[in-house]
Amino acid sequence: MEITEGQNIGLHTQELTLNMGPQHPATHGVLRLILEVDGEVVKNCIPHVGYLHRGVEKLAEYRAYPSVMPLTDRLDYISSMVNNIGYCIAVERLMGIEPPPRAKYIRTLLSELTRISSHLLWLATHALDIGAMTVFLYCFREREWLLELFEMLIGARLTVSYPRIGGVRCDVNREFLCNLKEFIKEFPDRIVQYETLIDQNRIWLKRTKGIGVISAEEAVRWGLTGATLRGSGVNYDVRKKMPYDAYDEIDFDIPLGSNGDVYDRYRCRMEEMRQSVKIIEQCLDRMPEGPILAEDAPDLDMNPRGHRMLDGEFSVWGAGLAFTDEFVTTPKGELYSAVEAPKGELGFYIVSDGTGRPYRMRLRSPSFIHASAIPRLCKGHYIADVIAVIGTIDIVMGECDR
Amino acid sequence: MEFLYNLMIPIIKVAVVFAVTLLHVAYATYFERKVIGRMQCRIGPTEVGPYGLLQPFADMFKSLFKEDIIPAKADKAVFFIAPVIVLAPTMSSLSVIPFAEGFMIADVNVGMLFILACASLSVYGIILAGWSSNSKYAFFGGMRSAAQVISYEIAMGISLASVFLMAGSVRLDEIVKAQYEYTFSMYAPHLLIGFVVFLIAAFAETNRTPFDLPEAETELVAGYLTEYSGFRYALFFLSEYVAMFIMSSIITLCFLGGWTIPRFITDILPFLSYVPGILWFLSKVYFFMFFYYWIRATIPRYRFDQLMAIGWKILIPLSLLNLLIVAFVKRFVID
Amino acid sequence: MTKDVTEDVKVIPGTNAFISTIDKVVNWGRCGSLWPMTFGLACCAIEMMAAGAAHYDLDRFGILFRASPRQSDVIIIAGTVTYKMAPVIRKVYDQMPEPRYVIAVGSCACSGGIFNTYSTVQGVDSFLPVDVYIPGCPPRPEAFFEGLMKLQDKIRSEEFKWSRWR
Amino acid sequence: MTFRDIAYKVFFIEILKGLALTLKVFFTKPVTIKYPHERRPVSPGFRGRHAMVRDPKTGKERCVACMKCAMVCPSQCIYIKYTGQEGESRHLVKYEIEAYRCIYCGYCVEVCPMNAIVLTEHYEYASYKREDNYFDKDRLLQNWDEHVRNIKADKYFNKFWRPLGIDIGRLPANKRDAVVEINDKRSD
Repeated sequence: MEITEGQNIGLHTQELTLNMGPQHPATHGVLRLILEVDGEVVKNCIPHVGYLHRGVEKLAEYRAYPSVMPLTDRLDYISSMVNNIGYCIAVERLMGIEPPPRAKYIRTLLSELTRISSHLLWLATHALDIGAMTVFLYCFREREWLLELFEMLIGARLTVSYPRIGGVRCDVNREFLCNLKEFIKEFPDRIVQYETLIDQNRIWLKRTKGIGVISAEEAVRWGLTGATLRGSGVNYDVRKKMPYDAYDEIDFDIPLGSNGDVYDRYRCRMEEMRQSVKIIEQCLDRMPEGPILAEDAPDLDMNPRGHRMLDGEFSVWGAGLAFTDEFVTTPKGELYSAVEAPKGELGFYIVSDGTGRPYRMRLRSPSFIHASAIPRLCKGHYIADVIAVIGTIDIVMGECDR
Repeated sequence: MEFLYNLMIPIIKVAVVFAVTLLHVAYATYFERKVIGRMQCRIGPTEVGPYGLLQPFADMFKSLFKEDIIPAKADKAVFFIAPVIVLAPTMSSLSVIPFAEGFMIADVNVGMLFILACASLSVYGIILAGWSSNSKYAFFGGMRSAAQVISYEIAMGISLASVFLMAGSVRLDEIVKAQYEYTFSMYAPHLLIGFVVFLIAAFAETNRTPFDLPEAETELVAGYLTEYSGFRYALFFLSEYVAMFIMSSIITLCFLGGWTIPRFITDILPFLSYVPGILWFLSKVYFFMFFYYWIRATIPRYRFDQLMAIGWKILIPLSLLNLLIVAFVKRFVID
Repeated sequence: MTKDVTEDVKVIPGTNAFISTIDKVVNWGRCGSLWPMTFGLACCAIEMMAAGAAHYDLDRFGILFRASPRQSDVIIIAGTVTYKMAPVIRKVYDQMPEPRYVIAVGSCACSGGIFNTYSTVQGVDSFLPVDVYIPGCPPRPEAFFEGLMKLQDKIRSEEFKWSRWR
Repeated sequence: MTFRDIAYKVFFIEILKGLALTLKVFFTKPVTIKYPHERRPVSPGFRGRHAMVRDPKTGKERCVACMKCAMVCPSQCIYIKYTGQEGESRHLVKYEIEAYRCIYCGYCVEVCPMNAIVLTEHYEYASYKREDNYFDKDRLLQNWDEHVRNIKADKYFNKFWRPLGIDIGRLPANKRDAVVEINDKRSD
């Protein structure tokens, strides 16, 4: 994109500094961008993060392994199930627990359901930012259905805390499965509805094609993952490269883009939703019978052998004192384990000092890394394109700031 | 006595027109929320009054009794007067619109030009509102609006010029009467290009989706309205809906035959000719209002530079082409 | 015209009926068009969006989300408030015109919730006058509605809250 | 650019398709649930307001002050005080839950060996004051009574007391028989 320099024609112009966010309807929470604009063209962009920094990593150090899970719910609150699963897988690998096959299939199924719900929310807000307000409502219509499914399963709509270390909390019931089957039968038609509204629409194409272009090599260098990377044509998906749960037994494709612009990433995510439906169908067909929790899985109170009474008056703030040798401990060591969250590669790096609590938990959150690429993606574009760029990288501040 | 009569008739007309329009504006918001709600699988206002019918009044009372904030660094005088500058020309252009045969407040012989002039005046209010707020977002909104209205007014004027050419007059009632001679008693099929160009320009002129850039909520927070609160905000809101009403009226009058209905319909169903013309007029206007909402519910928003490109590179050449064709046909075919 | 009630207090007869009528009309208007601000912080904002979406439809109550604080009546604190964010929220609240209301949604906004850390404000009531607290993590959209209806009840019982700034 | 593309461009085909879809939806039934008048049924096991189970036999709470719930609670919102020395039975003095700090993860329900605490399906309890939803023991029991009043059946079962599919041998004795009789209690 050509930008005419003010100095070239002998006029003295000054760039305007525009503060976008943290309270701005299009910054998806509390992202703050400082834009330097020349007219409407963005010359420079500085993202400011940390408005939702809640100290999750620090909090995790004060909680037993199972009690960390509700914290991971609130990282990427749109796809809390995947965060839970990612955390559980990390702890299982640390403890050397192998979840039973049924639990694996249930987790795979729910990961994909979560992926659909996350992508629906992404599409809803992305389309709303670009101005198609009806897509927002249609997406939420289907998302509500999904949340109803989650509620049926676990009793919460958003922050599920469903998986457990070594399995899942409770089995899928028949009501859930019936509703799910109905959903996946209906859902591809609904995707067609969204596409009717925006896919070929000339305004949508004009707003998304050629915006926020990033080449494959550069995308890899920036550390982008997920659909944001695959839109540039890089075939990298944790589900294929480092299979976890039941993904290695399931047949699915990774949709790839070619231009690396907003439109390609949009197409990638739309196709991913279709692939998710395919994965869910396979999971439903192949789901084996059996237990849902591993034999050696620790209980919530990290106590496999019975309960140790505590003396006297008990103050909850000293809860950490309760963990002694009698409780389940983890082997010393450190571990990195990643899952393919809807936003990208979500990694958990856990250092264990041999007690019942993580010594250090570090998160590799895709949103944070994607947020750092915003200036690269929107430099030289218009203010309106900044909105499209924020939408396309699908940023969630809870995960970005942790 | 005759003096009194001459005085009373316009006053009654003004009262009727303003009552109708203000009620219309109140219910246009309700209608919009209902229509868009239904298009989005929901139902819109239902709880305030029966079927939500008192919703506009609740909004009105609320904004009347809200605190009126003037930002500390705003240009106070301009900030005060900007909503009036927007509203006054818009309301006064109502006076030349013929709602039915002979039913107009002021029978001026340059009716259409008066409306165009008023429409260009009210954009000053928007610019001033954006500038005086001393907020960057409001400033962007005002600038966008200025550029947008100015560039789309050209296309709009040229496409209307073809109507004037066909009708041989700029009096709105004569334009309607001239249309009645044609097959469908409207210009829309004959001046299709002009009609489409005018329709698109009308969307831009009233700052509606897909050209709602001056107040694009997800880009500029609320555009030029960002700093306005309470009653002053309501005035802007009011003028936006009046402007929509006026644009729909112009489309109805200039392209769809105003208060008349096609002659072949009255030939088949003769009793329809007893229906008062104002009903036909209003039903056509409301169809266009519906169309405004329908479009808003369906399509995304253009970017600023794309909007300007469409205005200058597509609409103006198209309207010029339309004018040329009409002039040619008028000169060599019709005459 | 005036009538002495005690030594200092004078009352104009009949005004009470007048004022209470105005109160009723104004409060009715405010209840019927509570415009919240489009202001999401964290998880609860997603449920707030769900409450505005087709299945629940806040528009039924005349509730429209406005992006600018100048045009909104109620600020919904939906999500975790950090010490970095708190001044921003306070500023946004200060920009709203009177009468303004605050709803704290969810555990984080009400009390800090699970995030009892160095960076999180333990309840927005430490710097904002909260009108209604909605529990839940996040609350269901229905609970959200119930909170809004509680706020409407509160507004309905307000007196004389229209004269101070006009 | 093919002929089809040009036709799409000139005649606004894709926009007309979109308009047709929105018009179609305009004439279909909206999905809205009119909340105060009609409610979507809450799934059994929804994690809502806390309650302490009132034992139908004794009319008191079941809690034995084992402290497990306070220990696993991720947001540390449960405050317990008890008397009783090592080796003898404990007596619960204080049991408080700060509902505004709770995150409704349901860990306390799952870990409780006595099925004493439960998250009911009740979710409408917004309040004007923060103190209103600071539940002490009596309030928690009262919550239970309120919850039970609306239940038609004789027995109450919360699905997190005994999660489906988990081997019954893993559970403490009380949790294996997870159903609570609620009929007796109604007489008082």
